[in-house]
Amino acid sequence: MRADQLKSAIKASLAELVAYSDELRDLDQALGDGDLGITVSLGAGAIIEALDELGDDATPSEIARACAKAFANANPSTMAALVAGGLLAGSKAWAGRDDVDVAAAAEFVRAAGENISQRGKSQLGDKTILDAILPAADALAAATDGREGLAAAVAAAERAVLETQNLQSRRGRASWLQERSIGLKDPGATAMWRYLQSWEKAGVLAEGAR
Amino acid sequence: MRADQLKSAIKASLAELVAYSDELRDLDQALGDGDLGITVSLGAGAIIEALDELGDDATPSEIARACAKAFANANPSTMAALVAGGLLAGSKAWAGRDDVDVAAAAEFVRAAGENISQRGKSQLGDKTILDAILPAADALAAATDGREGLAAAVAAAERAVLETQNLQSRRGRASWLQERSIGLKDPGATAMWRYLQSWEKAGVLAEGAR
Amino acid sequence: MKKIINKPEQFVDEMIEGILLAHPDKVRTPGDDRRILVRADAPLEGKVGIVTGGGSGHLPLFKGYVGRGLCSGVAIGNVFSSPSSQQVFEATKAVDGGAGVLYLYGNYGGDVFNFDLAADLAELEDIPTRTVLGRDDVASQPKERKHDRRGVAGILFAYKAAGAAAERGDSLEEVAAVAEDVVEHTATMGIGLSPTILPTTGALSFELPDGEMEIGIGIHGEPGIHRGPLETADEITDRIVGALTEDLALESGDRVAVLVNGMGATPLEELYVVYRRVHQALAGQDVAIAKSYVGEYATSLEMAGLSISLLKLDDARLELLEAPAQSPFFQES
Amino acid sequence: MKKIINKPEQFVDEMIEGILLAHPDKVRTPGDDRRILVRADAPLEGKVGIVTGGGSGHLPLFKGYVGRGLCSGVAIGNVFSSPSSQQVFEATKAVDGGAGVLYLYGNYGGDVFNFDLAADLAELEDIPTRTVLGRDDVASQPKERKHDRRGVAGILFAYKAAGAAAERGDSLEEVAAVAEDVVEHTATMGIGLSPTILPTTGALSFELPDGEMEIGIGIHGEPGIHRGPLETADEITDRIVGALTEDLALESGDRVAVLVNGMGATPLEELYVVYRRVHQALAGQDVAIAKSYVGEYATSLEMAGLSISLLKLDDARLELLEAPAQSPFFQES
Ligand SMILES: Nc1ncnc2c1ncn2[C@@H]1O[C@H](COP(=O)(O)OP(=O)(O)O)[C@@H](O)[C@H]1O
Ligand SMILES: Nc1ncnc2c1ncn2[C@@H]1O[C@H](COP(=O)(O)OP(=O)(O)O)[C@@H](O)[C@H]1O
Ligand SMILES: [Mg+2]
Ligand SMILES: [Mg+2]
Ligand SMILES: [Mg+2]
Ligand SMILES: [Mg+2]
Repeated sequence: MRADQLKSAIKASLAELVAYSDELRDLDQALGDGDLGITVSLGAGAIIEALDELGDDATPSEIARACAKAFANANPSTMAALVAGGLLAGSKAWAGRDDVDVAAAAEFVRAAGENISQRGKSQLGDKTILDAILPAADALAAATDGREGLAAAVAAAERAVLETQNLQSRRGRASWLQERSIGLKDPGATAMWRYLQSWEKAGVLAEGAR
Repeated sequence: MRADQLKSAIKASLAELVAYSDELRDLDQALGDGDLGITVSLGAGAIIEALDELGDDATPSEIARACAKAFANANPSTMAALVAGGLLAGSKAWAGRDDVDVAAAAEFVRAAGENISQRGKSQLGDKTILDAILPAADALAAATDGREGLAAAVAAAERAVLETQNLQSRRGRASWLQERSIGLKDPGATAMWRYLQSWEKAGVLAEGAR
Repeated sequence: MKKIINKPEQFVDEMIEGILLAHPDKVRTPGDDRRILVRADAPLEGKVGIVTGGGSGHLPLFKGYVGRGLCSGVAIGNVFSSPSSQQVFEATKAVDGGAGVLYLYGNYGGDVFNFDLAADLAELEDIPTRTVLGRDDVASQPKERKHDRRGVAGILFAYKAAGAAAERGDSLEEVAAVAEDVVEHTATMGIGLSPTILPTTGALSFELPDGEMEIGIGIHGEPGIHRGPLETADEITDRIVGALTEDLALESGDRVAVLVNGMGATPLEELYVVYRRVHQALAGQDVAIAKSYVGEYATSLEMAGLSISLLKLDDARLELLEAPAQSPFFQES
Repeated sequence: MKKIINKPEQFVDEMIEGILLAHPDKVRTPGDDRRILVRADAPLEGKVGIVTGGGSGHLPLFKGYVGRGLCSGVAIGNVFSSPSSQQVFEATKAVDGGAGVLYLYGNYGGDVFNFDLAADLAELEDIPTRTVLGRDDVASQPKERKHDRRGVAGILFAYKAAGAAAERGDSLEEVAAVAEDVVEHTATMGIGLSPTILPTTGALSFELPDGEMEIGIGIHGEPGIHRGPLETADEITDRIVGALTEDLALESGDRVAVLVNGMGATPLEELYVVYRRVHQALAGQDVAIAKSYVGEYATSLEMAGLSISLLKLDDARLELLEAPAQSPFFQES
């Protein structure tokens, strides 16, 4: 996928993502403060706007960096800062690239996950977005084809999200609920899952895309 | 009635008055802030205590002055200040007396009423304690015998109290209710009526007392 | 009853005890009665004393305004009840520095009768007194009956100005004139959104259906002039500022002091939202704000609501507002 | 929703506009973004800047502590939400006087991640930063996990001390050490009686049956350590003071600073009733109060409740607390 294709694909997928913002708001209302829906919808809008303003010659790394900046400022929050930091880390992993494939995507998601884990002092099983990111990175890494990789990542993230229902939140606002957090899906993890689904829905990966 | 008899009579009547404090509280709750019950019960107690401490040689005027002081400080409020001022005015009217009769009582009540009217900038019909005081003073003035005078004063005060139900409060906290004050008895006027009744109940006037 | 208290009957005394423990260098009780507080340095020889007082439940009113450049003493009643004449009289004696004492408090029956009785007692001891009543609540009476209006938050301006006048050595007549002049040029209107719970009885100070507001409400929950569905901050502010500017007959080019006062439960954030609109509304009439106060200056326990007060300024009034003052609850430097 | 506001989405910006209109001589916005406020005289050449920040809804926290002898700047988030890293970074640039910038704010995930990102941005522009987190809420974590505690009202002590250190010209390392030292010796516990209503959603910050209290509640309504029937002021105070003195390991002869802080709807009267008991309880352990604050210093909109904070004092800490300071919301002189 070339840089310009990447840009269109991100925009198309974010347009899909917005449809999930009510779900994310409700999940975050139950476990936190309910702003995740707004963070995601304002964040998506801000990224789309930023990408529109980006020159045609922007590299994949520059595109990711623009996404990071836009998302960080759209609706300041935990998710805004962690995801923005993750996108920045991913953009560094893409330095020098002109196009990206499923292996590059795996690299990107892994770098983002590691950055979030480090900044958030969070680990797999803490019931955070990380629980969806790391399995998705694994699934992408195991794939050779873009579509197949995406499908595997969506499936892995979905499993992870369902699994968070059995977990107690150990990070962020949700952790204040202690045992009462058990039984509910983690909003951040759900956001990651829904974002991967949005790529599928947008149908932006050409058949056989690597 | 000699000074020592007056002292006992006041104490006995105040002991009766306390039984009305719940009624007064409820009336003041409806039209004001509900503290009149406390003002009357604490005030009665304070007067009884003050009279107990008063020397046996106290004149009627000194007795009235002691009542004023005790009532003023027991539970500070409109009623405490107005009644205390009225009692002081009454005590002045009794200056030089060694004993009191129904004419003296009329004089006392009239002086008290005038003082309250002046201090309170209130007039007959403003739906205040004055509405009961002035008719009671008139009734006492028209009588030649203590018991008869008291009975007439009680009856006059009762009529006045019932009449206040048709009036709108023009003074004090109750006036804030404006038209909504119509239909309710004035608490202060009721207190005056109940106090006169307490003299009857205590049975402190000897047959044929002047 | 969502109150952090002990026995309701002890509420006022325990609160005063807390104030005395927290500010021993600033206020003291002159005698045995804790219901009387005076400036730690009272009496000030040769200076006019200022005694205020009223019911509890309005902190920082009244006791909060005892200090340098403010009142000299206060007599403290039970919640929403007047102090006794004896207490006012004791405060009077404790602050009299030989130049007489001004009684400056809000126009409420119980307070008036007790202060008047105290004035009689003071006269017997040759302490001259003058009385000026805060009566700034424009919703409590129409302009024709201005003198019967209740006193609410706007008395802050009178405290500040009279206190400064007393501090600079004005005579009793002069201090009283300053207070009267400020009261004359002060107008306040409040809005209530939820009632106060009286600690002793647990009764509500007034009833208001959810989602309604009462404009013109008094500081004890006295009924106002308009009850209706809750409006926006801007609509409410425009209503109130409109009424106040009309009452004070403000004209283009005038200067005012503004007090946006929280009644208790309303967050400071909302007071600033309202202040912003007051500024805009006055600017629209070419009236300048030369001095502003935003915060809780006269409360009604946990009532939700606020009031806006305006003082029409001239140079003399502004100078007095800007003079230094210091109490545990109020500072100007 | 008993709120005097306009569009909920405009609430924070209108409030800031009000602050800027009311205090133009004390605070300003360095650029176009109203969510950043700095001291009117920032940057101070050669002096360490202090940037704080966090969600709105806590006035006077955080923006109220920007001023002389306090913080230099603040980045302001939505109600109970963090500011962005960009806003923190803008504040950093605006207050940097060449001696570096201390980030001093409460330990909440969203804030931490955004301030950390801002620190990265500052590093790119060669502005050295240090971070000290307020983490005084003893109910949020046991002593073994002290470093994960949330920050609440006790951050006032750290602002005051670090601000005084910066004002006297301490280096970044020194100012950070002062702040860390004060945080280390501060402990707070709160009690909540009624929730906050979030302006945007109308949702309650927590649920509490009538007549119940939650001891250890957080500043956004985070659950505490004990829920039960409402107790008396003295019982509540004894519980909290007991927990705090144990946490700080106070001993006979120690000195402390005390902050009795109202959360919003609780009347000032009740805070003084509680202060009185704090004084008694500490006196009973032979612990002296060398400095006290009673009032609203860190609120949670219209939540009913209060918190008590203790800072264990030594001469150095006390001196810094007593140094002059001035903001629109806080004065020490
Ligand atoms: N320390 C952390 N590390 C990783 N993810 C976290 C952490 N804390 C919170 N999260 C994620 O952030 C999500 C909530 O994001 P958001 O609503 O923006 O938080 P807030 O409103 O508290 O700022 C959670 O569902 C969780 O997935
Ligand atoms: N100006 C006045 N003149 C005469 N009587 C008055 C006046 N104002 C109030 N009262 C009387 O006082 C009564 C209420 O007394 P009280 O409960 O002590 O008042 P408050 O609680 O308002 O101080 C009223 O029922 C009325 O009879
Ligand atoms: Mg959230
Ligand atoms: Mg009454
Ligand atoms: Mg009363
Ligand atoms: Mg949030």
